Amino acid sequence: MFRKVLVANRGEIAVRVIRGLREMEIASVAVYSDADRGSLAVRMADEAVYVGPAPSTESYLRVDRILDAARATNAEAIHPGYGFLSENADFAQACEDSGITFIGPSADSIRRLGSKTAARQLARAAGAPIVPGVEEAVSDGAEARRIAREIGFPVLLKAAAGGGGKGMRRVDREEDLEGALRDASSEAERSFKNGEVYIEKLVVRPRHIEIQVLGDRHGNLIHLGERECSLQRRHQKVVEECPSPVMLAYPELRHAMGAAALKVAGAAGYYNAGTCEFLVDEDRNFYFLEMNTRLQVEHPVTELVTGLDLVRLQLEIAAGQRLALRQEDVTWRGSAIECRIYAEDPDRNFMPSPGKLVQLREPSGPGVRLDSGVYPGWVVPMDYDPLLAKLACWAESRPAAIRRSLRAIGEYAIGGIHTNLEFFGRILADSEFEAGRLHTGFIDDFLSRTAPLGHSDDLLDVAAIAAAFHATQERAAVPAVASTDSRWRAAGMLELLR
Amino acid sequence: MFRKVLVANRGEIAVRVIRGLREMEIASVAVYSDADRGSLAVRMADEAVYVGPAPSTESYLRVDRILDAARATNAEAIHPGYGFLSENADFAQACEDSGITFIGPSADSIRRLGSKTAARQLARAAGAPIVPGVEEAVSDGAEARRIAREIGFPVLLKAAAGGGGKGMRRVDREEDLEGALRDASSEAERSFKNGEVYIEKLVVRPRHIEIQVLGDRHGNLIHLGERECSLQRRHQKVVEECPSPVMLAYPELRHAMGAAALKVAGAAGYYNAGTCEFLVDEDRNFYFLEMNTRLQVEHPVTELVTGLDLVRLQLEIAAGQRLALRQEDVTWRGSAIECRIYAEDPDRNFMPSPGKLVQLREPSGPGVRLDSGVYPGWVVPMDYDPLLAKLACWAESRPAAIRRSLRAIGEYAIGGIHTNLEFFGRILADSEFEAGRLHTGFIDDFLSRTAPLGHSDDLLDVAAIAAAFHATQERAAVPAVASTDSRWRAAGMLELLR
Amino acid sequence: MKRIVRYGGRELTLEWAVAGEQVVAVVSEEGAGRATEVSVRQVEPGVYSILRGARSYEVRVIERVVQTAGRAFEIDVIDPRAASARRAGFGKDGRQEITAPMPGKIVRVLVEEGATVEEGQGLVVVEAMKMQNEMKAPKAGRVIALAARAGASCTAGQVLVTLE
Amino acid sequence: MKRIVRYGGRELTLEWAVAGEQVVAVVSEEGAGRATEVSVRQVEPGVYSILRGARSYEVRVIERVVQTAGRAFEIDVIDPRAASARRAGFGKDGRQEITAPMPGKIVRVLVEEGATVEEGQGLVVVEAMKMQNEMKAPKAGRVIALAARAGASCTAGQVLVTLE
Repeated sequence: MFRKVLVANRGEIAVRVIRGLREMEIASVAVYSDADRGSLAVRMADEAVYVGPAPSTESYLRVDRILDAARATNAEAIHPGYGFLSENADFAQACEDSGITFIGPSADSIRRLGSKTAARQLARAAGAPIVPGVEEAVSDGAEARRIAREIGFPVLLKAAAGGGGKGMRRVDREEDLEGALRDASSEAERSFKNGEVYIEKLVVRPRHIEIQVLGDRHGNLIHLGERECSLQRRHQKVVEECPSPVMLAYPELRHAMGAAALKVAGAAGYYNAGTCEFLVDEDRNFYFLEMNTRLQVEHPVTELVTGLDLVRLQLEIAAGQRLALRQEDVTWRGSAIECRIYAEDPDRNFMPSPGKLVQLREPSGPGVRLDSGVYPGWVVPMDYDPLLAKLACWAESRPAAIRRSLRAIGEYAIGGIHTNLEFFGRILADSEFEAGRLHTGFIDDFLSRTAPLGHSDDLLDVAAIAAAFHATQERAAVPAVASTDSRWRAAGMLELLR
Repeated sequence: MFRKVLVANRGEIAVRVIRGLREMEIASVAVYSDADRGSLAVRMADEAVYVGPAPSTESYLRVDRILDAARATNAEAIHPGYGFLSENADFAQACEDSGITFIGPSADSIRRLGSKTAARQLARAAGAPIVPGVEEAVSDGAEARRIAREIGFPVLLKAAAGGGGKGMRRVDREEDLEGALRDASSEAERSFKNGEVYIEKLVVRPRHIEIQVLGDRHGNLIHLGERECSLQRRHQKVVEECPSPVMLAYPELRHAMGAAALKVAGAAGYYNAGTCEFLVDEDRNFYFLEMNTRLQVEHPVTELVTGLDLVRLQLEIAAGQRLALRQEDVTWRGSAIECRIYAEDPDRNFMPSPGKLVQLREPSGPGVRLDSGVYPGWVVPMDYDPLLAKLACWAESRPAAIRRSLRAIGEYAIGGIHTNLEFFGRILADSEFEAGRLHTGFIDDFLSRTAPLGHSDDLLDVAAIAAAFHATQERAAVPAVASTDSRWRAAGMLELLR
Repeated sequence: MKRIVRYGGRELTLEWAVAGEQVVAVVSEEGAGRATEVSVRQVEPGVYSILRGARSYEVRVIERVVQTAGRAFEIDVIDPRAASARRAGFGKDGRQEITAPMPGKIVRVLVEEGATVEEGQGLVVVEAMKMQNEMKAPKAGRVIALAARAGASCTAGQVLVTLE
Repeated sequence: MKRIVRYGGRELTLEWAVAGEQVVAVVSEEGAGRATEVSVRQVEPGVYSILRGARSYEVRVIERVVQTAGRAFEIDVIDPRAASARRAGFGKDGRQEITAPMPGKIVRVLVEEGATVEEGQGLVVVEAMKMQNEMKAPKAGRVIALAARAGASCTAGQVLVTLE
């Protein structure tokens, strides 16, 4: 096994990997930009190396500086996390070329799966169903119009090299096509240094369900079941769960989709942890969308339900070990739900809300797992994605996991910036959600059919008293220690004031 | 199911129960003494009622005030937690008499099991093996001497009504007997309002292993396997785990001890969650010690490994529901270890260390469960037991659970008072512990055969620089934001100083 | 102690007396007043444990934002003597200011000063945390001031474009 | 900046210069000095992230207690100008003071003033957090002062009994 590993990432996933390394008694090396000198990852890692200014193009996306940092610290391998360089084939190649193990699939697998268009061709050839659409990247508006007319609106524009909804646009009317194409392409260019965009048919009210696969370098390949990720906003996942409610009703679907995922992974000669994303329509037909060739943001729900440690498995695979696990060893116990806590303002169209995290109280206790990248006083930079933490709750059943999540959200307090915490409180209490009637349009529907939480005057009074008290605190000091009788003393004054 | 439940306890267990209630959508009522007005339990509960001054005899042990609080808030049931009134048969009776459900066994079961002497008679009659000794409470020194001579030194003095090592004394020499008897009896009187003490043979190098049982009010009774609690100091448990290392080697022992536990519980007409404690000698003979007729402090390790929620099961049982669970449904997955974080100073013979908790950073992430009763700024009162929190870590195997615990302990920081955190870091890294060679004298052995962690001058320099920096901070301010180039600027000065 | 409290459109007058940590307060709104007694304990900086009868509330206050029971209130507390000062508001003339919704970077400016724009036409694209947001014209009009330059960073609320 | 740092029996002299968050320090002990360069960032009150080369340390300071890498150091930082003042120590005469090891309650006093005691004889029983601790005589002698009363509470370090 490796003695030292560099983590080429930041935020909660860097912390997750550092924790995994420590549990394997492997030394960890963090990298940091100017914005992250005081980050939790830097605080927790055994070593930390500066890699440049805040913009990721000058730091976390700089292959040369990451490799220099690995050489300078004698790291034997690099864990890329997700995003940044994690799906960059050239980076994977550069690592191998400089004798550093890339903790991921082969550069070749990444190339064959990295572009969605190529991936869909591969999937179709391997016998996995795909969404009707066109697999060649489109450049000019004229071609786009022709294709869109062919498959019919609504259509979806997607960055060929993309992920996480970046460079993605839904287009309902032909007149919007050109502008959307321009935006998507430039966003894709900016995010992935690849402006290629393609067009596909939009499946109506689909579920987004993905299959976690795991393969070693000796050709052993298994799947760890599904994650339902239908709750999305701007094509960004917000809530993920395992099992999927639809699989609870139709267990055989897990095996059918698992088999399809293994076909794709097998055809790509895949090893490491990877994820095949599918759309599932209301008749439970499923269509392969793409394969993410790295650890998935939402991997904790799979870990909670299967009892496996994906980061450790990644490291064992990268070190050349054989999978000890066979498909029949994989079991699913209970139900897990993950909420992605973002620095954004639900009351202002989910605008990003970077800034100083003045107060923080994190939930804990039975069944609660928090993967957080922040701490009280941390200044959330505006340079990176707004994910602060992932709250993943496990319980024996889906209803219990929902109530546990609500309990944990109630304990969770973040002050100083806006977050979507309260929004999760509303979503998870929703009867449609509890019924498991999920689809990728769920959140937009939810926002249109529900109103923000109301409140009683009693609650307002309490809030007002606290605010007034806080404002005048210096003068009307609150005693640090309770005075026993004060509890009864004030009674009289009540009369006085009436 | 109940609509509102009062929690007649404080600290981490009050928080644990309040969390469980919230997850069942049951309103929670906390009670608090003067020392606990600002406690986490009061902050988290839906309601909170004052029950008196800090000393527990004037608050948490006051049956009348607890019942008044329940009536005043229309609570339908009372969860007693552990300690305080949890094993007080009269309290259980008083609850039922005032039409409030006691979330525990019947007053009759408590009476039959509450006194260890009675419990051992019951166990023997039921066919469970017990430790050689005398079952009548001894009062005067003469009688004690006679009995001790009979069964031979070393002997153990135990409070008949006791628990948690209170009123317990090991006596190796006859001349110490009288003094020990006096202390044990007065401590028992103080702790349990019952000075009865009895004498038993001391089993040499025993393991302390207990079996979790669960019974409903309809005669269904199952066991949830064992917890090994051999790591104790002053008869106070410090580390608990499930499975026991000895059961990993001899699985059949779990079933043999489980069967014995069910005999005892069955003979007592037991319902609710309960725990039968056994001593296990080096030949794996086991002896019933006592039955704890309430939720056990260390219940989290059982919850982590079985995937069950003991608090919820207690509530369902108290509400009269039938156990849906059959013995064959109970499965054990992976391994869990709990560390009890105490406010005590390992460098000064584990003296209690109450006071203000100035800094707090709690661990989280994969496999980490923290049941904490504290928060930053909380003043740990000197009036109650020193348990701050329970750190329970789960992993696929015992070695992985140990390394995960060490990782979590490394993340855990408590400042302002002394704790045994660092001590756990040493214990869990110990090769004897890893080998699972545990017995109730393990910690004393460990302390005598190991030395505190040393440190390099490098580490001292870093500590010294931080201390000096902190002391002079006002003047030499540390910039809140990094200055990019400063990283290179200071190089020259190094020369200057050489 | 007496303070005026503004929340949403509402204005409450708060009068209270303190004994130990017991607070007796009268909240009056449009003449009608309700008396209430609570126990207030500051448990952490800006965090208050409030007991009203048996009911337990945890309330977090950071500047104007008050969080409790899963809700967030934006509350202004005003000393009666200074009350008048805070009455200011934006006088609505024909002008329309388009402000940055968040701190971030201006990635693209789609109009020029003096240009006339349609309602809904894109004006400026701001990016923060990898999220692009296109500021659209709320109404048709003419760009009379353009404070946005591509590549420049902006603060939340900064005026980028003024329409007339 | 210059400070004297005392830890255990050791005395270090610390001299350092600051540039941004870079700190260049010379630690000298008994003449021998070692130079070191670190980056210091205060991340939370009393919590410092220190990088020495690539090595990352998290250091927590509360008064005299410094925690890092799972170890706790008790360190005194002294301004050279005030150094002499801190040199005080306890002159050991025949007397022996028995002090309370922790804040708590005195539950039992086992001796009287003027009584002569054996080595190891119980003097006072102190209880805190439900834990009883019997203070024993470290040597044989006579009780010349008894400050302990049963039922009274005591602070850590408070003198309970003086032997001679």
